[in-house]
Amino acid sequence: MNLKQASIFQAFVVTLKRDLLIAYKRKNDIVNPFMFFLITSSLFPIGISPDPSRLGEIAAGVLWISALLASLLAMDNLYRADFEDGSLEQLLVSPHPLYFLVLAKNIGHWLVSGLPVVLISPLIAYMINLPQESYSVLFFTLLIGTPILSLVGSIGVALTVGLGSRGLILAMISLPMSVPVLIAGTLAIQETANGAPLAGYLAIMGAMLLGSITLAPLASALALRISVN
Amino acid sequence: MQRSEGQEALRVDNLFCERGERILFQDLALVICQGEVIQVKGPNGSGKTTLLRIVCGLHDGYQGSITWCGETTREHPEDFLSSLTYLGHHVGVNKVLTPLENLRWSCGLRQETDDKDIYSALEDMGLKGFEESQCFTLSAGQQQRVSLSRLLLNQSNLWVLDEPFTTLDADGVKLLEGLLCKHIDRGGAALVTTHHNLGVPGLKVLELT
Amino acid sequence: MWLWFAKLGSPKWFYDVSDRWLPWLAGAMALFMIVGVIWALLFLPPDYQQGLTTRILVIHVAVAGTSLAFFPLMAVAGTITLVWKMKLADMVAKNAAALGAWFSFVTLATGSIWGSVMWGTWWEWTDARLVSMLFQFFLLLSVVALRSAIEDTDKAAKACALLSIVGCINVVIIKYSVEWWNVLHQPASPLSMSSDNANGPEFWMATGVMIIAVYLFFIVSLILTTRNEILQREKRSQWVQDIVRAA
Amino acid sequence: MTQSIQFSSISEFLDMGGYAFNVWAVYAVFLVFIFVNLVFPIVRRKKILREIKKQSVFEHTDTDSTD
Repeated sequence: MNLKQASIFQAFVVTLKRDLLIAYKRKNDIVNPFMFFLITSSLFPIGISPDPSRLGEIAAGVLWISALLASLLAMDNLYRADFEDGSLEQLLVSPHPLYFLVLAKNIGHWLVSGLPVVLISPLIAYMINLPQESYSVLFFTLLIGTPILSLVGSIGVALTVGLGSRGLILAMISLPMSVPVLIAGTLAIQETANGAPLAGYLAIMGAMLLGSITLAPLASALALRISVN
Repeated sequence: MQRSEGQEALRVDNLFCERGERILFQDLALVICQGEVIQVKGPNGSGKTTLLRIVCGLHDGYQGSITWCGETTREHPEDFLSSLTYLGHHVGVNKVLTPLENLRWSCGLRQETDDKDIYSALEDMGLKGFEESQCFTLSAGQQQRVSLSRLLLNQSNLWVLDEPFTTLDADGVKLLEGLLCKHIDRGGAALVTTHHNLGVPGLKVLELT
Repeated sequence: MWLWFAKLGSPKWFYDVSDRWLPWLAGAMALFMIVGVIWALLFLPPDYQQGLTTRILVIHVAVAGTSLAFFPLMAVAGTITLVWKMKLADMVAKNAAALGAWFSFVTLATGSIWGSVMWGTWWEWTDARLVSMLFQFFLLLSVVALRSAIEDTDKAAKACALLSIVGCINVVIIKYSVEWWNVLHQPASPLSMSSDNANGPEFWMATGVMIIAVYLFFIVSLILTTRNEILQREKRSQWVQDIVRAA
Repeated sequence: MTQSIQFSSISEFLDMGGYAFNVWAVYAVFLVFIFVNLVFPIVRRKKILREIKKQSVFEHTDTDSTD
């Protein structure tokens, strides 16, 4: 056998493929956040009011908060199985920078748990009477915003992966951190409905996304090293 | 510890590590040369696993120096990690994936891996016919064998194995001993914790207390 | 082996130095505190708009100003913990998180008591400072929670150090985004706390004294808790044993 | 700038221009806050010293008995 070392890119692709394959085989990973999003957002009309105009007013917030909670719920799967079966150690002793491997895992996780939520959001938006002109804004802000939630949430998951009672701590760490994204996302929807241009909001969220792509996996990687220690 | 004829591969000097308020190691020194197996022995809680994890860079709460081929592993981990295969307590095998898919990932992280090689490695490890069944259907010993297949595929210089014999049957034990013998013949080095009496020529033992 | 202990940003050194400084700091704190409180309560003239409620603001502004120091402090301590593995930095950071949560809470409480007069409501989402302080409070609590969830001291130190650094960056981002959110939601309240500058020079002098007093209090309290932490973590060492025997 | 006491009687002082509850509540919260964060650490210190003393006495009797 003549061995050729894998490049960083190959390692990235192998890791991404593996995580997608696991999700595909477990099905739950894809279906659960999606169902959670569907159920939570359909509780709001029941809890608040079936009146379409009142629902329309809060629709943007309802969709964003449901997406945020769905993402939080899905986060727990990100490193736990790997931590328990020892795959995480294999990841850490690989010769590549952990940054790229963590990024691969985060992207895989978003494709599985975030993207379906984004894709189904227009349907829910229709059900809770989001104003017609806000559909595209909702879609695009969720498309940029949910990856940020995954990347930032990953830090909290990595910090708590070995803990027994991690659910509440994870929520305490991740939820305050998602405030800026929540603000940007819901403001974009409300303000464009009042006639503001969308581009500025997308630019701000894009900057947030770029910032979290560069910084968050670094923090996650360090957090994983700490947790495995 | 004596130096053997082989060239020095891994060197640990002045290792100090404490856990809680207890000192695990103090002034621990260890040299592994090419073509040498060192067995780490000691009672439970003596820090065997911690020592192995420190060597692999998984645990950084230590003082002292660890060098691989003359370079400290803390500052230059790339070379060291690409010549290391570490198999820990947990086998690192995902239960929903098949052995084939597991190895595609864990070996693909290190080198370009051919499916053909994986099939033959699994066959060598006595897992022919199980390549495509999900790992939760395999026994603990079989999962351990999946994990050990990495030794065949990675072709690393240094093997660090934490209790690799625990779940193996008599056949598996012989198989792994065979692998270790071949490995040192090729000039590889290995650091192994086990309570089992290793049937490997030129074995050295490090006793931890 | 002694080199190992010496490298840890020697807790003993801190203990000895703080021993000498503590009486002075505590004395200065008491002095400033008494002067500040008496000045605020007795001498501060009523504001033309806010009447005697400026007496609340003196306390509120002093505590709020100090509570902004916590995340930067913890982030610096966290960096020291992660890079230089200095145990002392973590002992400070551990107590800073809990004390910071206290400060944030008192800021929120005094702010909302003031608001109950000026806004007619105990909580006002249109005040960006209160809202971002609320999230700072949550984040500080999450650091405390993470610390108590991890048994291993070393691991807890590193995890909390990282969370403090991430949290510090986040608090800044949250602060700006909440302000932005606030501007666009057109604050309905006639009087936000940012109209503080309408207050006269006497107000700011009394507040200045109070800010110094509260900062001193923060330092004294942090030193006291850090010294406790040192005693606990170093209880095996000879010098702590000597202190115990002398006590 | 002249500084003078703003109140002519104790009851006026206690009344705080009609904001008695709010003003005194803030000072009460502040007082409790300071008290807790200064007194608790001091009390804890005594407890810690006692505990360490107890432990070290145990250890010393241990070594004495083995000698």
